[in-house]
Amino acid sequence: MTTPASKRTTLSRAYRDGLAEEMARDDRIVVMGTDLYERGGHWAQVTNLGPQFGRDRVRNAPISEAAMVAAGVGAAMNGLRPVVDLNFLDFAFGAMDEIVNQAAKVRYWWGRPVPLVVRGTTGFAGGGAQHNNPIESWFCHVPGLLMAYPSTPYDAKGLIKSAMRGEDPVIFAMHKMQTGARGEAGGPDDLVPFGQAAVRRPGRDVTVVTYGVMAPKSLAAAERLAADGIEAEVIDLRTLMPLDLDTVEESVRRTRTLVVAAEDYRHGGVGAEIAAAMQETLFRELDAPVLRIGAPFAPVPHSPVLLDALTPGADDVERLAREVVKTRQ
Amino acid sequence: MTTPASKRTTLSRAYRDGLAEEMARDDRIVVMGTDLYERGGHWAQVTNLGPQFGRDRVRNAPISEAAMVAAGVGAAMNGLRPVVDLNFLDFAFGAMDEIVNQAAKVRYWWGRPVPLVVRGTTGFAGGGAQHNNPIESWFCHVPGLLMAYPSTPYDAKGLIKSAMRGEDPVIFAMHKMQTGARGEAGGPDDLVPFGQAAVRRPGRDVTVVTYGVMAPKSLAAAERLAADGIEAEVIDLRTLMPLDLDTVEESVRRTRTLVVAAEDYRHGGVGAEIAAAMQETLFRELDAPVLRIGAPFAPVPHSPVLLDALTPGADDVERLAREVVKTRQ
Amino acid sequence: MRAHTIPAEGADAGIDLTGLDPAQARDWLGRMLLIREFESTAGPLATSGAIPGGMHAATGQEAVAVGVTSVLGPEDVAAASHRSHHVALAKGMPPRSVMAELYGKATGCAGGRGGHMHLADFSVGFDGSNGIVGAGLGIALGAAFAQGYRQDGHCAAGFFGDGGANTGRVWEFVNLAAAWKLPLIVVCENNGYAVETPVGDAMAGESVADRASGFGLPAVQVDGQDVAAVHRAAAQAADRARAGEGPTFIEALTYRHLGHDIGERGQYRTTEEVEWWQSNRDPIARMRAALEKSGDLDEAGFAELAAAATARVKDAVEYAESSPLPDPATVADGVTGIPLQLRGTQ
Amino acid sequence: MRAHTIPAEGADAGIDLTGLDPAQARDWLGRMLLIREFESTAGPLATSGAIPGGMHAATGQEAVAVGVTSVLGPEDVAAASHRSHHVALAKGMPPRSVMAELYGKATGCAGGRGGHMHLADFSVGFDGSNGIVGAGLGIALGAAFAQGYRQDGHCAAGFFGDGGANTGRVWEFVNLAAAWKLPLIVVCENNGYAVETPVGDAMAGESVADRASGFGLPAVQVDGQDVAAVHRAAAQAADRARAGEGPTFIEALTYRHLGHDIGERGQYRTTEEVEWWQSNRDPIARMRAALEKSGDLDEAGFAELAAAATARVKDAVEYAESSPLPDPATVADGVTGIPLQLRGTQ
Ligand SMILES: Cc1ncc(C[n+]2csc(CCOP(=O)(O)OP(=O)(O)O)c2C)c(N)n1
Ligand SMILES: Cc1ncc(C[n+]2csc(CCOP(=O)(O)OP(=O)(O)O)c2C)c(N)n1
Ligand SMILES: [Mg+2]
Ligand SMILES: [Mg+2]
Repeated sequence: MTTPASKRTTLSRAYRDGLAEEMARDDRIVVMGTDLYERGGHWAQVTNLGPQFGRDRVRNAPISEAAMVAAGVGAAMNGLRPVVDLNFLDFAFGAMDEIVNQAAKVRYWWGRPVPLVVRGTTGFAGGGAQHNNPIESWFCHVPGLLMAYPSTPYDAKGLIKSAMRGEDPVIFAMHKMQTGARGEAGGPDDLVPFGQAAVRRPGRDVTVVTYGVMAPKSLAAAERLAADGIEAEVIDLRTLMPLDLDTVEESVRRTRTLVVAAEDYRHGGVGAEIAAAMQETLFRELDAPVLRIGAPFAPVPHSPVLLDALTPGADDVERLAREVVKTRQ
Repeated sequence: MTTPASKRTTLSRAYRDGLAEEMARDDRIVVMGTDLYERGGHWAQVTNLGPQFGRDRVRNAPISEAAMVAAGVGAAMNGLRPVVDLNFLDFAFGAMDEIVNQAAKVRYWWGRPVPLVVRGTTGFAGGGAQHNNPIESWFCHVPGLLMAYPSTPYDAKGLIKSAMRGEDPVIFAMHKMQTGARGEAGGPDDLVPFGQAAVRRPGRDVTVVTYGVMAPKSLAAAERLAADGIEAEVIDLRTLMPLDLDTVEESVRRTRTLVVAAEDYRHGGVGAEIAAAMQETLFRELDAPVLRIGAPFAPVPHSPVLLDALTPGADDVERLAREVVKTRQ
Repeated sequence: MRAHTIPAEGADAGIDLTGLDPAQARDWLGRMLLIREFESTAGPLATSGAIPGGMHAATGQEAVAVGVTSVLGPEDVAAASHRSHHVALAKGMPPRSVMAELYGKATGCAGGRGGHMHLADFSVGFDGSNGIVGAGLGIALGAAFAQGYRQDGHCAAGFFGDGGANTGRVWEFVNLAAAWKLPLIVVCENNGYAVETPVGDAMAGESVADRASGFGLPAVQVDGQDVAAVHRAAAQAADRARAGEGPTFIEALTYRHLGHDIGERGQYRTTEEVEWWQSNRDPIARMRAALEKSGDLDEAGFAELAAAATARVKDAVEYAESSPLPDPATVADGVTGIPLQLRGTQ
Repeated sequence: MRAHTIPAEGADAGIDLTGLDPAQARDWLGRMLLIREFESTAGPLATSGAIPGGMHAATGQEAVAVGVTSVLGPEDVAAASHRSHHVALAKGMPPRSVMAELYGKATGCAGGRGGHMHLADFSVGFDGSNGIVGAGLGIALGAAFAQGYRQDGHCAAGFFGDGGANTGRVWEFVNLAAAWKLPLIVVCENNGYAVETPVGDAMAGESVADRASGFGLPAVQVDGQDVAAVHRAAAQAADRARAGEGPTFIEALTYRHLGHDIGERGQYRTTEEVEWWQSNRDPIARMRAALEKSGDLDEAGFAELAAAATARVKDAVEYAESSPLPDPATVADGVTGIPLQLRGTQ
């Protein structure tokens, strides 16, 4: 799939390159947010796009999330393709009406496309509870929104490119701890479609479905499991809406077991929907209950020892994968 | 459990009476929201409390949901027990940061109680997509919040009384179509604890777990099923956080089947967590997959024919209950 | 804030027609009559249940909508609030498509999905009513952003009420428009009440316009019951906008003749107050009187305008009533542009 | 909005001590020195990683915090922003508990759960820093609501920055406080920049205070580098508040000597500008000079204050470093007052 233009880069740089390529081919794309032009955003997600595209297209905004998103919605309804960059996805709390009651509903009422991207960095890291809220499941519960959560540079680039050519409002999440995640990125024509999960590693014994920062952690767990002869199939969802359950189902039909690995709170996360849907569809095929990995239910603490205790890791994936495999035997 | 003071009333009136009793015994309780004093709120939820308790305790507020909730949080941290009445729960979108990043986190950081109630009427009805967002699952995904969703006058009264004596921020939801729901209410000492589901109807064949407006619909379905000799056990959760899975588990151990009936979108609702948790706990005990009733994934439409098509009904409960019972046979 | 009550006795109710084209002025009167007739017809239909759900009538506020939209073309945009039939119709939406939407019919502007708070017609530049207080201004802000970005010489008008002037989002929108000099006309329809709350109970300060001026844009207060005055203020604002000079804030002092919503029976204002506004500051009666005084309209001419309004609304009702309902099977269609691959029909 | 740059040459940097008790003035100087020393010590510790996560130093803004809190007692409340070490310390929080919190230790004011943006100590009336721009003012609003309800004669001060003046929530809070005449002191620390965005790029209009006055409360601009001037403005505001006359808005013109956060290397302001403020408007140097000029402080007296500050901060670091880490097993404890009955530990 990768063209000759592929090169090793980081997730945030790949996102930026994808956005830059799209901006170059489509001048309806504008980016707005605080501290984008000079600083390149708080996560180096638009480094140098300011000088490259000018102040009209890379707009520093006042701290006013509701205004940015509203402006994005209205502009998207009127021929532009705006990217509202919130820096932290948490700041969407200040624009929730604009996202849920405006962006998401316009097409349903009037058939008018709202090609708007709201990008935010998210996931557990330092910075305390207000800057680390896991809210991807919220957006997946709002009809009218799409939700991307790439875990590799290739997907970050390919998904932002698809988002910029699509017609729907997209929440675009990138994990803090993956800002510098390295890997190949695709070329100008390597789009990643929404709603198509990637099988990162084939395996016959247990399916692990995951996304975001838990994707590499799940792969690490799979390596350790392989050392003991347990072959885990690791599926990276890449987008949470649409949610590619067909790929998951196909895999579970073979492995007859499923572990869902998310960093989000275990209680009520996207993993709950996946588990609920798979036990419905594959009740007779499952050899063990669908198990879920997710964080304990608490605000995200500052102290690194507490943060570590909250954050799911490769160990957890390994442990639950062993548990389902054992249940089966 | 009901004292001699019990009487037939409506859900909104029972809520009001519960609040009034608590206001009479505790002058730290204040209520604020738009159009409360004279109008009694948009859902008759505080009718006459204005004249009864005066303008200081029943405050008409400017349309500024963030300010109301922020004032509620700060006041709750400083000795009051405020009720912020949003009229429509949807208006919480304008106060989401204040709910999630402020109210929910204060105790975790500093051990400071935040005895705040944010009340809103919710659920599908006329009024269009912006006034009918099902968002109870959002609040259940935020550590630090409690969530009440009574379906009877007795519970509305008993739960608001518990909320007013508790220490935690509570989202208090009442369904539009149940505003006038009739039934008995308890007396001044009939508190309903959070986290304790009610078995509304015993049954041996299938467990139906539900809440809000789907509780009476599930009971109606149970009557129809009983006519065919299928005895459904109907459990009303009453609060969604805490979520009383013990009562559900105990029931499912007997019936060996479970249907979750919610009005909320089927995709990603509270039902997903219940299904996921129960298949984990009762994998070997279940005779059929846990099935879920919920709305199709679309904004809430205006036209009554569309609204009907979106809204789950007793028929749906009946159909899925029959399906699980048949699967077992 | 000053209560929104009866102006000093003897305040002049005359409308200054200087510089106006009589044909244009008559057209405005016709539009105001159309709105009045629409609300007078739809209201009882909503009360009787023929129109499902309630509605917010704009009766009394016609001049604000007609005056502001009088300076806008179809490529200029307007977006409005929960009380928006007047803006929708003034901006050029066909009464048929509005009425059919209220009825929840497939031929409504949103196919019956929206209802009275979710009207829109992009072909005439009406970007939507809005059920969320203040939110319509945000949509107009975005339209103005797109227009400013393209430098296409168009502009956008966003409407909200006095109650909206207490929401944070409105001031974020105003701030962004001013900071970025967007071609936006910010229109606050101050009708004195938000539901049952008088403006003075909810806001401190001099006036909404005064509050706005602190955000660095010109802010004026106009008599919202004088369509010519509203037109002049809007014309200045549109000129500024089209010239790239940025947004303008217009606070239009107006009054709703009817309740907040159909069926309201509040006691929050006196019958005298309502009657005073109806008798002394009715925007239609005033404009009619001015045109008759200037000799630009006679009884027959007025009757013709009124009859046209009546006919169009009658036609709209017939159209709506005879239109098909939407197909229930479509309820979850068209939520997004790509399929969502969801499982479980129910 | 006027850019936040160097005042006209020759503007007087002298501080007017009229009416001040010298002991009190020296106390303020001591507090400012404590804050300065705290930031100067903690900053490098954050850079080196001893303190995990970053921090926002308030170096240069000491006079705003000390001046405002100088009129507050322990039952009066303050709540602040992401940049709040100065307010926390000025309000009376022990440096130990602040430093230990930065270190993420169990002895920190939030047991290590909060971090530098989530400091609080209810025993001294500090109701919290806040990571969300503008949100601290909301907490103070609520405290003022409670105080006003009880009519207990106390008041609350809420701090936010110039960047916060663009958020809707700030104006909702101001509006509610003004409409309800709450005993609130609204303090905008205008340090000229929000991260790298100059105030003039983000806001149109005259000044933040001018903007505020449209909300119907007295609004003043003060020299935020002059602790006495801040004190006088705050004293007036507190008097108004305690007398039940409602809120006051104070825009304090100040400057942060360091970057937005530790480790920042932005190019958004010139070295000259930074140096000018450091050399000409340093709140500590100015107060020292004024007290020396008035004869209320000599070199030894200053050295004593400085040494006390140094000693307290040193002690705080030692305390923090020797304190235990929180127990990881407690990570999900105390989220709510009642048990949540959740399933699945992991
Ligand atoms: C954010 C939000 N809060 C509350 C409401 C409920 N509500 C609908 S209209 C209204 C009053 C609006 O008053 P105003 O802005 O003056 O407009 P008017 O009704 O007078 O035209 C309220 C409180 C809402 N729709 N949106
Ligand atoms: C609602 C929200 N949006 C954005 C941010 C990210 N952010 C943190 S501090 C800051 C700048 C704040 O500037 P100002 O209010 O002037 O305070 P200062 O840093 O100058 O003290 C920004 C944008 C945030 N914390 N909260
Ligand atoms: Mg109004
Ligand atoms: Mg600043």
